[in-house]
Amino acid sequence: MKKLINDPKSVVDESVQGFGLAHADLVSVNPDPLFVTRSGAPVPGKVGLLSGGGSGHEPLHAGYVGIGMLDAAVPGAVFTSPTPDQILPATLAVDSGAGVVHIVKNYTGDVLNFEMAAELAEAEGVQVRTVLVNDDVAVEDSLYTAGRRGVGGTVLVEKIAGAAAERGDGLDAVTEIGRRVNANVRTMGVALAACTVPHAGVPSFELADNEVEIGIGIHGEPGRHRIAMENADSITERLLAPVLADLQLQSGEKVLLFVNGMGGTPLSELYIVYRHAAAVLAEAGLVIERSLVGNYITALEMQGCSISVLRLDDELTALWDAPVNTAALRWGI
Amino acid sequence: MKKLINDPKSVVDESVQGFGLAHADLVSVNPDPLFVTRSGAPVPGKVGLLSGGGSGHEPLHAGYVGIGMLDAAVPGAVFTSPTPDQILPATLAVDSGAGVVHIVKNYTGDVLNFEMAAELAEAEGVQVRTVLVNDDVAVEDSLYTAGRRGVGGTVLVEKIAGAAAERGDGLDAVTEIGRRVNANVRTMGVALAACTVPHAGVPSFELADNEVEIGIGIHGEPGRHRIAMENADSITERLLAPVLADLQLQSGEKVLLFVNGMGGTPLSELYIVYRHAAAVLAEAGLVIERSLVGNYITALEMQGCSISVLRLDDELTALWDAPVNTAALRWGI
Amino acid sequence: MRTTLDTEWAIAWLQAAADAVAEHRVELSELDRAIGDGDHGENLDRGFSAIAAKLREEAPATPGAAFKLAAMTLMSKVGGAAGPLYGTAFLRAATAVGEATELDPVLLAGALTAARDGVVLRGKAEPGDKTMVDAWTPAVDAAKSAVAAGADVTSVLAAAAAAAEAGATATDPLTARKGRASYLGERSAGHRDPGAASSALILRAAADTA
Amino acid sequence: MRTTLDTEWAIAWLQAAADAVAEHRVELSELDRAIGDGDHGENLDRGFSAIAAKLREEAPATPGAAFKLAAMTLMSKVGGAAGPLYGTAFLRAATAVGEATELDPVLLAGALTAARDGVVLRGKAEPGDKTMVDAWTPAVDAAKSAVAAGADVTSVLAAAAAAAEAGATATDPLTARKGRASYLGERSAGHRDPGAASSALILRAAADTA
Ligand SMILES: Nc1ncnc2c1ncn2[C@@H]1O[C@H](COP(=O)(O)OP(=O)(O)O)[C@@H](O)[C@H]1O
Ligand SMILES: Nc1ncnc2c1ncn2[C@@H]1O[C@H](COP(=O)(O)OP(=O)(O)O)[C@@H](O)[C@H]1O
Ligand SMILES: [Mg+2]
Ligand SMILES: [Mg+2]
Ligand SMILES: [Mg+2]
Ligand SMILES: [Mg+2]
Repeated sequence: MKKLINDPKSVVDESVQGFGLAHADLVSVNPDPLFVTRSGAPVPGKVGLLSGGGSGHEPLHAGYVGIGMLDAAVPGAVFTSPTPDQILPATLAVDSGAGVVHIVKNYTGDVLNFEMAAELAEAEGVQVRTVLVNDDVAVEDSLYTAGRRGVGGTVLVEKIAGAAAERGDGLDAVTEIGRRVNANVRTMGVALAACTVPHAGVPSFELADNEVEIGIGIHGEPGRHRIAMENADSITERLLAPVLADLQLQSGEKVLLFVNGMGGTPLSELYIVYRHAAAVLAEAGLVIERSLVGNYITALEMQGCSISVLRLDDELTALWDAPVNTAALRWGI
Repeated sequence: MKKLINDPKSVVDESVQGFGLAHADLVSVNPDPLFVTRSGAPVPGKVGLLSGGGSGHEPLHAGYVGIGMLDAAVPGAVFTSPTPDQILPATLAVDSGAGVVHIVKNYTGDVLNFEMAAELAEAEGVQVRTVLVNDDVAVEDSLYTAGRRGVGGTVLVEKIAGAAAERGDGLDAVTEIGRRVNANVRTMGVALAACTVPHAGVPSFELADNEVEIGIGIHGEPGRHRIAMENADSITERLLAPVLADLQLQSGEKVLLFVNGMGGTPLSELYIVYRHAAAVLAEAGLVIERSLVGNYITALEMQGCSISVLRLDDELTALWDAPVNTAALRWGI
Repeated sequence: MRTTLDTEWAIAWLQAAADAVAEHRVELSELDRAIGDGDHGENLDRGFSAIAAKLREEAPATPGAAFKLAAMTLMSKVGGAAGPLYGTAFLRAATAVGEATELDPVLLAGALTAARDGVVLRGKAEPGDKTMVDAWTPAVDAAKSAVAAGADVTSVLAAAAAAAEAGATATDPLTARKGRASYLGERSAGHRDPGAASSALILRAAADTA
Repeated sequence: MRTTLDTEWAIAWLQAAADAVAEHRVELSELDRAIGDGDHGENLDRGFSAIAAKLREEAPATPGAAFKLAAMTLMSKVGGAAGPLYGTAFLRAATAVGEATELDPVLLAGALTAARDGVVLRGKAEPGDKTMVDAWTPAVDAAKSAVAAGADVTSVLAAAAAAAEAGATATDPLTARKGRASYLGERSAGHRDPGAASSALILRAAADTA
């Protein structure tokens, strides 16, 4: 394992410190317990928006702290959810009295730790609502598993709920918008090569030279099944089919198409995937109103991508377009 | 080799097509000969800014086409400069009569092809100026080589010269600003693992498990020398030392610090490098006025990074801050 | 034949557990790498070594206080699924033993039962779901049977540890239905559940120090 | 003994060169991978296969027209350093032979000289810089000597091809001072220059078709 790190144990701390230094105009870093807040938080009268989870998915979540998106991000160890003693003070730090929405990706560890933190925050008088993100159609038997995982859709939930909070929506309204995004977005991913967790030192799984893993999550965990390598267009169709089937989109509906890189795949390849995904959606009579292509929710240096489709309505589109100023997503400001 | 591609021969065409589809609001793609122009180019009265080079460095250059940056990008085959029959029509397409500045990275292939295109454009009555970017301090004996290479500094030249053109500077003024940026920026890179050019199918070079290549370029070509793997802080110091020595910065000077990922290194590691680079600059009494961290000029999925330092003056800072709206760099709009 | 276990034992247990987790750190992460995300050993080691460090600084006055110290540390240091689950387990055990300074077999079995119930309450896993519950449930059953049969504290813990180990081994063929491993579906069969394995280690440490 | 070479030969040469480049594509890229960026074979193959395709559609009327077709195709398809260099070489050769329909030894050597001079003018490399100039310069010298010794066109080209091959081989120990390989400094020694190797292939194709 070769990585630009000093010590596997200090990866998250040092990386978040560097992030804080590079974006001192946007965020403050609380070193211990570790969390990141928007400069000037809490914003008086505004609902606080907080997310967090294991590290290794950068720019998620700290990269989305700023105007029009998150008020706080709570980074855990690599691929390990943060703990209540981080989540609680971060929640308190961004509560202006209007309450705080926790955006939680549906993994057992995240759910349990955020649940405990929410209970503790409520005990301290802060109103907390949770938006659980579970957009991963790779998980088929959600009854017999921990349920669908939160993956690419998380970025869209954070952007759109963030815009709702910024325009002054109340706690229930922001929660409703976040859940609406989650209900209308589906994602499916593929890995061509695994990533290596710093403290593990070896790749999370092994793929043969001619194999790809379909239905991968964002934690280096294996996916739905392995298949022999195919070309980009075929893989794109494999990823899109369950997404479209699950969303039950009708011809003429408007969507946001999000092709996300897992960290180690060149941008040029993501655009090759986008190209065919756009053709498939057009074929289905769908209108791509908005798009996003890039490394927005990653799994360290994993090679692969995910495709998310979000059904848009006019309100969601307007909230997507609303100004945002974060380290990783910025427009209109 | 596993890549999200359909055919090594169609990688660039399909990728640029996908790029055009995803960013139809910003750019137009001319399919044959292949080049990308800013929507609405040529902008009346404005100096045209054009860059190009081998593909595989995405988001460079097409990702920087838009308001406040490039008017045209001309992508060659992967790691191969574009040809005069692409560069010439792209130059004509973005000339409003105010002339066109070519931003050329100093590689023999790029220099020769742009030189020929410039001659042909002049013959058609378009005034062309060239800003040659050669910021790579890894090349020591520039007298006995093809000279220093254009690397990370290219992004800064394109942004700042782009802002100068956007505010209405004339051909000579834009050229001067571009050259001023180039004269004040130095870069040095490191690779931890090589990339694989699609049509080659095998990694561009081999590095042992405990080796890194210092002084790497952006084409998978080997660098200055190989050393045993070190931690992030040591590598950061190794990259910064020749940069600072060459720039001869004085305590109190203002700089822009740019930590660039080569494509396959997680963002978290880039921030670890940024953290220590900021400490080293602070130690030298330098003031980091602006920063940039991310994958802005890459070498496919190469693992590694480069560090660029740009000496700022008030005008360069103002031009850096000026609004920009491109696929890969956006603020103020 | 020891009739009760005291604070000294509680501290010794936690220290032995920390040693066992440190020793098996790589192995636990390897198990997690096969059907999860490869961090279980690292996560637990972060938590238990923090417990050991705290115990070098402060000496809890009762077994309950020791369990509470462990619970708070695990909750704040471990993260992931295991942090809240083990944290809740130790917190429930602390509540179960209250202010007692000496734990007799009944109190001990009660503490184990409370711990297991806490895990189930938090994680909602059922036996057979291929989780740490599959180590804890047989351990609790064995401890209760031992108590009913009049065993002393050492034998109660020995029975619990042996049952936990058997329970962990028995997760091998199971298909996971909770936690990260559940995403693998049938591909999770043929691997031991890491949380069940670590539970067995921790209960073995309890027996060894009794 | 052939006294002149005609348009048919020029076309045959270009087709044979295209075949040779296609056959040695991987090998040329391998050479470039060692001291450059690994695309030389791919670049040239893109250009020469486009020449071959064009020649299947249109038949140039003179050797000069064939060289000009090659020049324009190489410039527009190859890119990199080799595109403008080979493009300029063929363009200069085209100018040197003008409207001639038959090339005698003197005209032939003149075309080779003009081609080499074009490469030097564009690329500013000197002999010994480990570039294609190190194949072209001995080739031109050998061709001129052969002409001076009264050789026929076939022998002129045979001499040029043999000298180019020797020149290419002689680049092995050199340290590159131009092009991408120059960044390697002394590490470029011990490898053959890809452009010199491709130049030798192309000149060998000229001799083989004469
Ligand atoms: N719902 C649950 N109930 C009980 N135990 C669970 C549950 N989910 C996961 N576990 C246990 O947690 C272990 C994984 O812990 P760990 O690797 O530390 O967390 P994470 O899965 O978040 O990375 C599993 O092996 C399993 O024993
Ligand atoms: N300045 C120069 N003069 C003559 N030949 C050169 C020069 N620079 C490079 N070359 C030749 O070009 C070859 C490399 O071509 P190619 O790989 O196609 O281009 P690039 O280096 O742009 O990838 C080298 O092997 C060398 O022979
Ligand atoms: Mg985990
Ligand atoms: Mg090249
Ligand atoms: Mg785990
Ligand atoms: Mg090359």
